[in-house]
Amino acid sequence: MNFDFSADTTAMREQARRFLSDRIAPGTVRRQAESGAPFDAALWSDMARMGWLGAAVPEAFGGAELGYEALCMLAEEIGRTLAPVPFSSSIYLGAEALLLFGTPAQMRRWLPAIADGSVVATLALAEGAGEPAPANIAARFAAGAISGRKLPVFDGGAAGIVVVAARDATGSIGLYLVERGPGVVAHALRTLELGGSAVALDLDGAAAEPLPGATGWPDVMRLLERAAILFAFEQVGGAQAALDMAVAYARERFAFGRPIAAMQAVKHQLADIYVAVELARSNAYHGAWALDSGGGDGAAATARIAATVAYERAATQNIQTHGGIGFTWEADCHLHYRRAKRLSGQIGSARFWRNRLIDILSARNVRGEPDGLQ
Amino acid sequence: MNFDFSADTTAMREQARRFLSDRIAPGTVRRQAESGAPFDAALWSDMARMGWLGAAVPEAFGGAELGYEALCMLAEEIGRTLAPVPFSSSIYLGAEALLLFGTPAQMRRWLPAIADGSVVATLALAEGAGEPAPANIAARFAAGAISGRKLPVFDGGAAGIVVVAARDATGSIGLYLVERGPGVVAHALRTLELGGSAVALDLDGAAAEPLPGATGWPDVMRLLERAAILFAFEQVGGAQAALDMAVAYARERFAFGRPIAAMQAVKHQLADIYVAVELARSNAYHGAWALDSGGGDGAAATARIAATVAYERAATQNIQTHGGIGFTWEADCHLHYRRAKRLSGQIGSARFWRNRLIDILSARNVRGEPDGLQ
Amino acid sequence: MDFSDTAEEAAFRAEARAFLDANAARKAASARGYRSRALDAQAIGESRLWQARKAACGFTGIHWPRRYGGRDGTQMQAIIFAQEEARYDVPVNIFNQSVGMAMPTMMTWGTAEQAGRFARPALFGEELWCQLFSEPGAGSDLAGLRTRAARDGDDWVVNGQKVWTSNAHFAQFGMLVARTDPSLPKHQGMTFFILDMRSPGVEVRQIRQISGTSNFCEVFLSDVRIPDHHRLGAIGQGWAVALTMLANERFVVGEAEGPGAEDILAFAESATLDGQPALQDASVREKIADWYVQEQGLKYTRLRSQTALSRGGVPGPEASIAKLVSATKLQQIAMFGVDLLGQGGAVMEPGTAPLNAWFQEAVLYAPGKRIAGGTDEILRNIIAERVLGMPPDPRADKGIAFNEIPTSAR
Amino acid sequence: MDFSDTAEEAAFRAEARAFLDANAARKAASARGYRSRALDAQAIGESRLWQARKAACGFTGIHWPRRYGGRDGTQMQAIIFAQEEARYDVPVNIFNQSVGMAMPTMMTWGTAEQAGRFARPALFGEELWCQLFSEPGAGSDLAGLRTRAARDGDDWVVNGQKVWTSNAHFAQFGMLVARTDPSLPKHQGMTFFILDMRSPGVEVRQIRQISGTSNFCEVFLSDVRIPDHHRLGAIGQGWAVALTMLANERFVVGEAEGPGAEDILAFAESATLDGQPALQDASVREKIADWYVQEQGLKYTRLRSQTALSRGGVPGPEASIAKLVSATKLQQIAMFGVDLLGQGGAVMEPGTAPLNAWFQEAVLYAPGKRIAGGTDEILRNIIAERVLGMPPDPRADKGIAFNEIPTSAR
Repeated sequence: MNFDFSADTTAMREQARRFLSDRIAPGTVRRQAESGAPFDAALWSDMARMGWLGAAVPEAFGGAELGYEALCMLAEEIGRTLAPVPFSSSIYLGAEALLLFGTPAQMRRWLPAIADGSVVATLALAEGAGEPAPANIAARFAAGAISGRKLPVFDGGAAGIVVVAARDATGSIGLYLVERGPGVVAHALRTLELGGSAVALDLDGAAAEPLPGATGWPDVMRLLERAAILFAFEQVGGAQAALDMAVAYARERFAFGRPIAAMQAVKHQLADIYVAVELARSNAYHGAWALDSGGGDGAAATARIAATVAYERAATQNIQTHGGIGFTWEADCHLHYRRAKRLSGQIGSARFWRNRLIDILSARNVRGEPDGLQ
Repeated sequence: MNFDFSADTTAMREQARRFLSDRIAPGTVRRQAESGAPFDAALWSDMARMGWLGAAVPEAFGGAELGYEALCMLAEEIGRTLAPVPFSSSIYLGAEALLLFGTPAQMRRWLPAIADGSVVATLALAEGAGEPAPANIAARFAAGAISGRKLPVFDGGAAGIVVVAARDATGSIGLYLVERGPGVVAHALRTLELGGSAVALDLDGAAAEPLPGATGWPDVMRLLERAAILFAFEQVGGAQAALDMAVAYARERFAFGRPIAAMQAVKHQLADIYVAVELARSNAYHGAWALDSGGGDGAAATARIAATVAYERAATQNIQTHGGIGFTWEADCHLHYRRAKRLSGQIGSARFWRNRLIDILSARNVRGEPDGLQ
Repeated sequence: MDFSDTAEEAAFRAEARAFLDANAARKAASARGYRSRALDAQAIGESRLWQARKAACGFTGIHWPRRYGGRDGTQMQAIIFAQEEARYDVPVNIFNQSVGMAMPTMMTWGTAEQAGRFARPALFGEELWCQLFSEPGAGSDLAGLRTRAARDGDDWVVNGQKVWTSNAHFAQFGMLVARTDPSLPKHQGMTFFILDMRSPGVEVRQIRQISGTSNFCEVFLSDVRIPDHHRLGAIGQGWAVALTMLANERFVVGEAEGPGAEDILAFAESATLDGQPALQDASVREKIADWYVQEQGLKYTRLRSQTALSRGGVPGPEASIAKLVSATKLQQIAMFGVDLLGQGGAVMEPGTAPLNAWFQEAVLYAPGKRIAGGTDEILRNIIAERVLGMPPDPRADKGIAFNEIPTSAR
Repeated sequence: MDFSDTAEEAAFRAEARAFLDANAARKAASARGYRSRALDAQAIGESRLWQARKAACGFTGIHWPRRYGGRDGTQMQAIIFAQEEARYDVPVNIFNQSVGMAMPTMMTWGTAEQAGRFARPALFGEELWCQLFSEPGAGSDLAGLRTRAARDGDDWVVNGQKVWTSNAHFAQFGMLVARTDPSLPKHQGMTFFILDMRSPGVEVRQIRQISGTSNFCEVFLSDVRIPDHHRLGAIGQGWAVALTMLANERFVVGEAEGPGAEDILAFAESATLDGQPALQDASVREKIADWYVQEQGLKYTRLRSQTALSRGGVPGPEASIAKLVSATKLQQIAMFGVDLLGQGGAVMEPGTAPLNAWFQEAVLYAPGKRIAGGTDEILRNIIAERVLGMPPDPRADKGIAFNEIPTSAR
């Protein structure tokens, strides 16, 4: 048994962490957001150069083919640093949709451009409030064109192509590729997150081609389940960073002649956060195994729930541990808090994934070890 | 505005507290339970002598007519001391059912006996698992007799008369008086509570007379709502006692050269319990006002939920604060823990009352101050 | 136990209502949703006018002595007026601290000249007061403050930095506590002053919060001169004066504002989950019921304490309970409101996010509510120590000279 | 990242399975519900026989050295055997402490004679060991123990009281830590001994727990004589020896047993709420999902740490996490199971209460799980200090003679 990342991935993690800590200092992310630019283009192209954007893309399509374990690790490191780039949109959602459902021609056309960073992709699933569900998809595809309103579309301001969920004439839900162009209008959208380029996307007869592999709602869920594991790693990375910030601050900050880290109230709250993060990390590891092996009934939902809860709690506690300074704009605590809340709802809230998990568990007719254990 | 108990009630509380603390020392309740006797008969008759059993019974029916405010106070003091007597069954449920729904003749026959302690009454509503609901009543009344199985019936081993919920030939649910006698078989029932005399009651053509005022399920709910407020006071009393025990122990118990009460982990947990108890007490006060005035939309559900949560939390925390000694039989911590859990389910769980509360709140078509505030 | 006014209370309530009806409009019933209330010049002007009107008619400083412009009324009357005023659409109140905290402290500790000079202008909204207590290194540990005041002839020369000061950028005066002898133990070397905010060397900067708004200021003090006749209380008595002011705070602070149980209930009635009204979801019901129960508990706790006050009691731990419970609940409700919106939860666009993005705005301002005015942790300590009689935390700073207390690991 | 055994692991697993198949029956699939397992003479006899059988075949003391009857195997092999054994219906294991804690400590600190004398009888189940550490005044603060051992010729004379000792009433030997010099600071004046439980002056009383069962004992020690050659480690080294034993505990303790997420899920599938399967209730679903997620998290945390162990790592904080999370979860699930039964929840009558009153029994034994073997609070301290590197609590008992440490407010 080996329930850990490979030596290769671990070595790559060290490089990635060094690279990101060189590039992202305290304040960097906030200033990037305040600049109004949709993302850090220089960082993005460096990531492309290192093969991160094509980590799970086969070499045949211009990828680095490092594998999903590597991609999970990168997601965690990006989550940790809040790197201001459209990684989740373009890679977990855009590239994954193409890999799962695209034709060879579509993959040849778009994956190299995603992997080299020249094109950003994203997913347009949501249409306002509501969990991912067929009932919440009104956008229509007919005669090569889509009409409808999609929001929020994260990184939509940066995206060159958008994978849009829509119904065809039979009512069946599919995924469609839409390029920026006529019939596509993006309205910038203020969100809880600081920065990024979320938009409301008005599609009015926008040219669209089907991703033919996606033949109904279960395929959309397949995409979301795979993405959920990658999001979980990003959330775990963020949660760990928030916990680390809180611990470091508590050790430095003195009150009543002692570091506040010596106070049980602070110690016990952070111990609880540590436990939540550690359980989330372990569940994410199981998710990584499932992503690679295709196994693991409920692994995605489990990883996603644990990570959502852990990140929200860690980010919230980090502010509280910082006290007054914690709720100021200049302290970076709120960046994690905002990101945590944005990630909570994207691709469905914890409530949505809990429901899915219970459905999966109660549908198991043969109980046993669903995770590949001997 | 006067949102406090009257001076009379406050004076009576002092007497009651003195009396009960003379009679109930640590260990008393546990030894009473271990003795196997259904209740402390001597204590019961002294309570009768002091007018407690007839506190809310009019003088015309042999009561002391002290009023509901006094009864609420007594419920709290009894909850505080875990007095091993069938007070809740006989008074909040038995006497209340007679007062609400009995004929003058029924009241003349039974209330004086309840008030002087010579007869214990109780309510037989539950039929095993399930919340209070018409669907959970299968017992049948026909031709002056009831058949069915009721459990748990608390204090059923001590009760001379039982108010039984059953359906008549039309399916309508009513309340019926059943005396111990032919067709009534009680099987002792082990429960979470230590002591008492809970039974399963097998009724096989047991002679029963209707309480004619109770003409359907809403009347049963009316009884439960009034009882819920009295139970809430009993729970608040218990919660306060558990909190007091925990605080006293924490101040006495030394570890690492200091009382454990000086440790933030202990302080903050008990502060949270204090807050829960205080909010429950305030909600119970509002319940007392509603009990007297008939007002207060949702007051019973609110008081009951707060009290259930507070007592369970306080009793659980009390064991935890005591550490090792806390989970031994000889320490009295478990008496509160057991009582709290028994009271949680009787007359419906917190879940049941939360649902009722939301129903009440969402049915309010005119929002406003439902509590009599100016 | 009843909710009726006594005859005297009823008479006062009628008087208050008459005043309010004559001078303000009732709130609209449907006022649900986020309202950003920027404290711009206009809002401040309206607030001053309303304060002056109330002062002229005897509806502020209700329990102040008459000689300072007050009514010599009761705490209960003050409560009744606040209850009634809350039903009207009146300007934002920026004089709470002046009237409820600063001036009562002045009346307790100040000379007759001081109180005589400052009370009326404060009451009539002519002079606004702020509180210069917290510092970057002294928040929860307020007595750890390091702002120095050194005697120089008839003046004191003050250097240091204060923070978390509400209204400092438009206040005329500040209640300032500073350290005058760092060689004494922590609580002994402080002295209290009245600071004219227009003095040279006073620099005020607004602090931007997570939510983007700026309710607080930093105040930098560089060689600021305060004449000795603006000292409040004796030299070295600063901590006692500060405690008086903090004790009065308990009359002033309330629950954290924001979406409450009734609001999320109304929202859940209209919102949809899996094609059903969200209010039919058992988990939604459970949470809303618990928040409602907490709110009712706070409300009746307040009424119990008002009853005690009306009988001459002193404020108990209710303010600590109210702040602890309401701030946590606010954050929970806000987070939950966002969760109910699923994939749309993150959207803050006013036209798109329900209730003018109330839940999202509250998500952003709730963390501050759990910190400002006493963190959750400090409130729990207060409850454990003052109510439950549990021992104080072990102190590393006890009985040693202030300037020998450790302040960093280095 | 994969779950497959290495070739060596697979070979060992096959060997273990062959042994188990030959000597025990597989567990029934449907084993859900409360089983009271009294430790009577028969159960103890069966436990001894099974221990002897495992010892004879090399499936206990797997990572012990061969010279003491062990296999010289790996931690991973011990884990694999435990995984496999858990699938079989084998007697209750009372030798965990003997084999996993007492003897490894003996091998670390004892003389060759001591280990040679005691290891094999322990391994073969001939001699059972118990741990005499906690005292009425020394639980979480174990180093506060006051049992005295005074030198008298070649013996030590021991007086005091131990508590929370599992199996003391049928153990042959105990690992005892006692204070030999109370004038030294707390951690310095202790010495460790091997106690023959049949010595005159040893009195064992069982402690009745809330649940009515008695898993622990009190042990009263009155002028008990221990020969000096039964001292383990040097005089004054007792705390270091005790820490070794406690470190080994991390290999031994597991999660709190009782109804888990899968159990409450199965129950909620069959139980009814308001006429619907309880599992359709959103609040029920939410809670069960969260418990399931916690359990999965614990499981994969264990696998991560086993991976680290298999690479020669040392146990980390997993045991503290597992105990903290599982005991709390157990209590929540038990309480919730009772709540789901509504008015019938309090009933414990085996024929009437579902699953042989599993939830009710668990309500009664869960509080002990949150205390015994390290309270929730101690575990959080351990995590904060050892993992997160936060400072220890301020100590009132540091650097002063043990007999001058305050032990009561009087």
